[in-house]
Amino acid sequence: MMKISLKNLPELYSFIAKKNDLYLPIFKAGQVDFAKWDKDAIVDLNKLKTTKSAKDVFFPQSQDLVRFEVDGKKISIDEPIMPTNKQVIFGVKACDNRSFELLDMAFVEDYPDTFYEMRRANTTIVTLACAKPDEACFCKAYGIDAADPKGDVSTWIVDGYLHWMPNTDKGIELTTEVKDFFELDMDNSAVENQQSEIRAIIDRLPYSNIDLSKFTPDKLLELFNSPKWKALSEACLGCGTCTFVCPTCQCYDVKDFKTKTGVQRFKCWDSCMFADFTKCAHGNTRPSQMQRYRQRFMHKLVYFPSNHDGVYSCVGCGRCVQKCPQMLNIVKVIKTLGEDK
Amino acid sequence: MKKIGVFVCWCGSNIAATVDVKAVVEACKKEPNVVFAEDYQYICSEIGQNKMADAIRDYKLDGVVICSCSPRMHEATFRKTAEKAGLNPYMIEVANIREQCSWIHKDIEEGTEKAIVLARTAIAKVLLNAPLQAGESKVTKRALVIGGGIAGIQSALDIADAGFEVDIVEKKPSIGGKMSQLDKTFPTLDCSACILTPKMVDVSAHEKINIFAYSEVEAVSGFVGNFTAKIRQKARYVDTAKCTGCRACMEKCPSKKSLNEFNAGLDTRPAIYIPFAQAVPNKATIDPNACIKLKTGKCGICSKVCTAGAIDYEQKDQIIEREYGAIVVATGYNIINLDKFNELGYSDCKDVITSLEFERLTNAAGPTKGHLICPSDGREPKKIVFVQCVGSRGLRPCDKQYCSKICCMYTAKHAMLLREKHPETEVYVFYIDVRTPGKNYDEFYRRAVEQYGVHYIKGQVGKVIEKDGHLEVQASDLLADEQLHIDADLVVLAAAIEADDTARKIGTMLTASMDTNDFFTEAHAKLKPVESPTAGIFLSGMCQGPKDIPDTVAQAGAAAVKVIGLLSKDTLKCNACVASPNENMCNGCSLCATVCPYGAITYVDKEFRIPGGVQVRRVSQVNEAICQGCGACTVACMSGAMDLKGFTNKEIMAEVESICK
Amino acid sequence: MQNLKLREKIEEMSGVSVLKCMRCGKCSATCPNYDEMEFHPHQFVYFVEKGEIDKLANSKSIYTCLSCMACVERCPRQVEPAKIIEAVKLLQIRKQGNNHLKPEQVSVSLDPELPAQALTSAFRKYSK
Amino acid sequence: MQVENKTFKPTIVAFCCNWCSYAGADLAGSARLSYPAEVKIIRIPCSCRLNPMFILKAFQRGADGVILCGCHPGDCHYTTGNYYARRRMTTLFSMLNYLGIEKERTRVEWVSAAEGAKFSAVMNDFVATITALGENKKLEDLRCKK
Amino acid sequence: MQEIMKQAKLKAEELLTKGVVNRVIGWTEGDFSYDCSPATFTLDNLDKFVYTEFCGANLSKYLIEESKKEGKILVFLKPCDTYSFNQLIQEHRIKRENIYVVGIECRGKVDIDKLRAFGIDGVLGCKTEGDKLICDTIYGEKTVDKVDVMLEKCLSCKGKKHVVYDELIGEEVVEEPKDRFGMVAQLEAMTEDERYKFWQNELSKCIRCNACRNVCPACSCVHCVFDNPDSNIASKANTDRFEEKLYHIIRAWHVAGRCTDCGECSRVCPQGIPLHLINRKFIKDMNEFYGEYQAGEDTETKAPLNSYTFGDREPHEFDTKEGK
Repeated sequence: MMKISLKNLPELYSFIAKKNDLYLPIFKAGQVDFAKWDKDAIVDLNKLKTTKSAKDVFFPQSQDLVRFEVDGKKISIDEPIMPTNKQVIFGVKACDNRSFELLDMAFVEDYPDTFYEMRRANTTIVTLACAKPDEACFCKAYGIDAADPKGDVSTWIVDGYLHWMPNTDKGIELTTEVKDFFELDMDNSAVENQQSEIRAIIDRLPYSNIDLSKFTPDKLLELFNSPKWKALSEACLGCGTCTFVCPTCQCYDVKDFKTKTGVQRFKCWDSCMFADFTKCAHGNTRPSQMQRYRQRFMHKLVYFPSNHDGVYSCVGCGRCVQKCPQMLNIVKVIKTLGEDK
Repeated sequence: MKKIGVFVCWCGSNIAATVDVKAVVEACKKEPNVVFAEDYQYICSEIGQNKMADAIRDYKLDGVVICSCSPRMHEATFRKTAEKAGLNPYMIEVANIREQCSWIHKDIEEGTEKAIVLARTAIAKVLLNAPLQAGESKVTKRALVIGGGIAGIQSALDIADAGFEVDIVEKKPSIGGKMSQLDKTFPTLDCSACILTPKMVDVSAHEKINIFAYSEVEAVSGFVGNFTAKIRQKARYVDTAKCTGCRACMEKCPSKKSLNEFNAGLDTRPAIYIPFAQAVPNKATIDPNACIKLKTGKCGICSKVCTAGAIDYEQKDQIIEREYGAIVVATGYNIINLDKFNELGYSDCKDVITSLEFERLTNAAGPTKGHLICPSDGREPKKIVFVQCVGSRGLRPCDKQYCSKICCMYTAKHAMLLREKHPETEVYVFYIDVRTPGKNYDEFYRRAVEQYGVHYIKGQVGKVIEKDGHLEVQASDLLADEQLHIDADLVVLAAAIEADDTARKIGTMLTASMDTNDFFTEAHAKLKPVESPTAGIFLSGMCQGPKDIPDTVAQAGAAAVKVIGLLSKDTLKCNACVASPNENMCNGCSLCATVCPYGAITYVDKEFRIPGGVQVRRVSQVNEAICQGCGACTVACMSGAMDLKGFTNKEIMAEVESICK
Repeated sequence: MQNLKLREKIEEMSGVSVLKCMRCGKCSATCPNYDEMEFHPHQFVYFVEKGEIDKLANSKSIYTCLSCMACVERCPRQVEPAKIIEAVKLLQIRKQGNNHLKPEQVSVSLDPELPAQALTSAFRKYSK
Repeated sequence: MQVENKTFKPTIVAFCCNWCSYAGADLAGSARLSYPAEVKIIRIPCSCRLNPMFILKAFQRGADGVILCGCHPGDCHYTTGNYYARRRMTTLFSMLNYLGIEKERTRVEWVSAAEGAKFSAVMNDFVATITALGENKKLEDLRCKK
Repeated sequence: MQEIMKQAKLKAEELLTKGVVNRVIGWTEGDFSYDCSPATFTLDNLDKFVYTEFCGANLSKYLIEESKKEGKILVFLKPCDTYSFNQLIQEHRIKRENIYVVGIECRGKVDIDKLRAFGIDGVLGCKTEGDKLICDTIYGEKTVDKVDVMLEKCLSCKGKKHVVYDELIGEEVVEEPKDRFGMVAQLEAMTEDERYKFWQNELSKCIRCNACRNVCPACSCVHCVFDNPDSNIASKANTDRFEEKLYHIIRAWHVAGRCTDCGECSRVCPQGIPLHLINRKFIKDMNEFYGEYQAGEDTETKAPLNSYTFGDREPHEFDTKEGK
């Protein structure tokens, strides 16, 4: 293990940014979100949860695909610009780090998304342990250890130092490049102490032990037809807040924008909560907000696990718990539907 | 795929001199959807039109763009041609490459480049154009005339003579208006009553004319061909069916102190009255503000003397609702209040009078039986001063900015008549300009000067003060460059005229536009002088602006012809470019209706199928016969449910995109 | 003797437009000191319009105006002759650098009904 | 900067009401009162037809200035259209300026059918103002740049 | 607050029992004090009804759908919510005859995000004592002044008067209306470029979740232009920074003169964009240009943009403090 004094971090950032696009939790107009670092950026590693998750780095909110150029009656196609830059994302928490694995299931397995795949391959993930989990965290319910985040590199901030430990080949490669900034750290006790502190807090958290046992593929119809959905969803505004802050939501829409000289085709995040989600010629597949609400949570808790060996499409980050305008969230769904009644 | 044809006009050298028309044609050919493009010297010519019709047929065109002069010039021509060739006329777009391109740019390159952009923009629009069909609405064959003065009488008679029903609404107890108060009329000096009263009798006898006297229009709704008016018939407290007009009640009425409006307040009348001898209808009316019975419950003398039993103290206002196809506004005028002109002493000196009062003082049926006397003490005036332009042509708040038009002539008339009847009187007329355009008008004025010896003095009166029973008039004589001090017996002020005070209310009711002076605005100052911009509303007489009797009668006749033209149609073709709501998106919020100047938008509750059932929603509907297509509603509409045919959001945005390419 | 530059100057100083005048003569008809003036209010307006300002400036009329503002009050066209007279007078005073009229020279045959305020304001302009 | 401005040809979208200003523009043409070719006119029935979305669309597409011309207040063919347009544009322009958009980029002028000279003068002035102001950078859509 | 909540619950129970209404819309309890949600109640679940300092949500918009249903519904409206209610009545969006309005006392609501920004993390529950808010957190008990963590909309409260109700619960506290336009005026005083930078910074955070639109009682279109491909301005993401501005300008424009300044847009924005500053600019301008107007104060007065006077100011007469 190695360590670096927190005050030396800007130099480290600067060095990494020379060869990579460096993404960090950056403070901007009151909010902290992962963004590309530059020397004027205000980095906030203490922020437990960025407003949006870290998925932007691989799956940005909008991604240009092809561009058609129309000249009179002639049409030509411009090849898309591929994301070939090397990237480092720094400060990812355990929950977000797990979300990448879930996104891989959608974007890499079966039908790869080249943009995603390329970004994923080009990126080294530096994770950071959560020193101060909060009341909405329930990563433990999904077996995630916030104290040992296991990215390409794992880090911990203890007593003014960032402790650094590579886990993978990519991590070792990055470590080799930056090793001059670090001092060797032979004593693991500081990190271990913090880890046990974190685990102790997490054990106390109210949502850490929510019961997911009811959400199994064989209960699909029972859950789907539950009368409780109506009351659960009645306050839902149909906005996309939960979806857009969620690290595992992966739906997107493909749209065309008419440029001056042709058409720019792009894909952008979509939300199953939106009234026009998957709208086709005949109308909406899910015309009521209750149906849309049910879809989101059924997908996360039943459909996705059915297709992916029982893995839930939720990492317990708690963003939706804290950000829903009307305070609806997945935990309320799990608790209400999970009740024996 | 839509097939578009483009024509580029040379307009001789008008366009071809600064726009390379061949280059425009070539550029248009490259545009998607364009299957045909050609240039020609004059597309508006018969040959040009034939070429266009041929191309529409040969190439089975879905839309045509013509790059030529302003659409205000030939759009109608091109549309007609398109229609003849079997293409919906609204599938035509005109790119204005003359007025807005070739005529203002000198550089060929610049002109050509802009012409191509304009052509491309028109192509972009025509691609989105939809064929439009103008709707039709039926016409109610009855006209409403608001105002029963000479203007209203003339319009009503002309319309009725053509065989259409006419209702006249007059707020006073009798029709006749201002003209009935006049003594003689210029320039022929016939007696006003002698020429007016036969017309009033004609009106009352005409089987197609219905008079609502002592009535006011309360509300008007609807649109051209289909107006509905609410008329309030005020309580006369006299059953007009029974009243014989014998005037016995007037004699016996104990309350005789009311100012007589007909004599310009120079004498008094009883509380129950018939305003003048030839009144139509010749029926009594009780003035509720003066009647003792109505005010205190005691009296009832008129009821006792009325042998016909016509008096009815319990009578109430009645509201009558009638439908009309056209409305003639003939609300007339008043003279302005002279309280603000204290330098001329009107409020302080009894012997300073207005011209209208002078008319009554010289009229044989007036308060003095036509004997001209000073109102203060009854002496015969020896020296009389007329002042013109009082309150006209000024910029102060109390002034009217316009020329009242009739004062020069009636002042000459007054002066002339005075000198004729009383050659011993000295008559001075103070003028700024003497304006006498009109047949035999200047001759008339010259006669006053040359034959009758009226002293016309170029200058104005500065002040009038009463001194020892006389009026001291201080004035300037600009040509002699001296200040005059005239010791006069009577001063007559030619007060400015103004629109009647009810005009604004009626204008608002009719949504007919008015100018800042409350005169009704004509649809076009030169080419549509008797129509209001609001379809189906016509203007007659002074309500449109100052004018004398011949002009009024001429305009009244013209308005009548327009009404007849309208009423003789069974149906009307509506504007095709009207607002149209998409009810699937309509919120029913009423914002569009609040900005509609025509009241064209109404709401209905409508059933819509939604997943799992039926929902009732309030949605807007546009009456295409009323909508004039301004588009105010389209911007007030949040959801974009309201759009304007012919100028849709998409079409305009396509134009924007094309220009900014 | 047209002097349009001077006319502009007068218009600027007085803040009125002489072209608004419709030549009704109401100013002169109103003027209480008409007989004492060589040029009368309407002529001030007219001569300024023609640019013949020297004529006015050299006349004693600029001092005989009482500044009673009757013409201003009565003018239907907002030409306000008294302001023009005042402007011509100021032009002249500025040119001369001082007043050439002594208080005693001021006409004594004033209208007895003239408000004292007008008289005082007239004296204030003439002396000092 | 100077050199840049010389070559900079702004794109100007002028919305003209059919009854007054479009006719005024025609009159400017008939009287050969020139104004820069950068001005392109879109005919709308009335100034009240102008939806703020059209203005934003124009800026998105790369317009450097947008001007609305309508009948003088009181002269609207539809009696009240320009009164609504006036309120709408006043508040909208104030908002655009509040968001930092140069207030010179948007303008409303009342041009009657008789005011060909005014139309030409207004357009000359507007183009000069926009040329001096330079390219519209604050409300551009980069996807519309080539 | 406890007392008001008890009264409200009793009132709901009474009206439900009497059959005056067949359901109630209010707020239901969550797991932590701050996470109460709007919900409908019958006698079966009325025990979950709460009314606390976290009930900031404006319930009037739900009535668009609720009032179409069978039977009468009881709604609890805070003073500021009643303006939205009136505005919806004026626009014929809700059926008044199907609604029983109980005006409920409000002394300002708390913003959980402000609490967190104050450094109070892991909030498990809160209670008020006087002016203080006492928070039980996983890191121990913490106390703050309530005024420091109130919602923006409460810090600039229009007043505690209900403009419409069938019945009132609690008091209508009389207090001075607070200055709502201070920040707008500060922005106006900046230069164009400073303002541009400010808004660029704020609006670039927008993730286009549509929460501001969907929560807004004035944004009640059956089909929003931004969801309608035919509108030519529809889009799902702020693919270009132009889109951010387009979205927020048009959104504010569409509610201009109809926005009651209920503050919900700013409350729900997950990115903390001060959206009220855009809406309030329109309100401030219209007040200054066309006379004071408060949307929703009554159900008749025409909004400034839907009326006019002959002598209105010209478009470029608006006051920009800054010279160029």
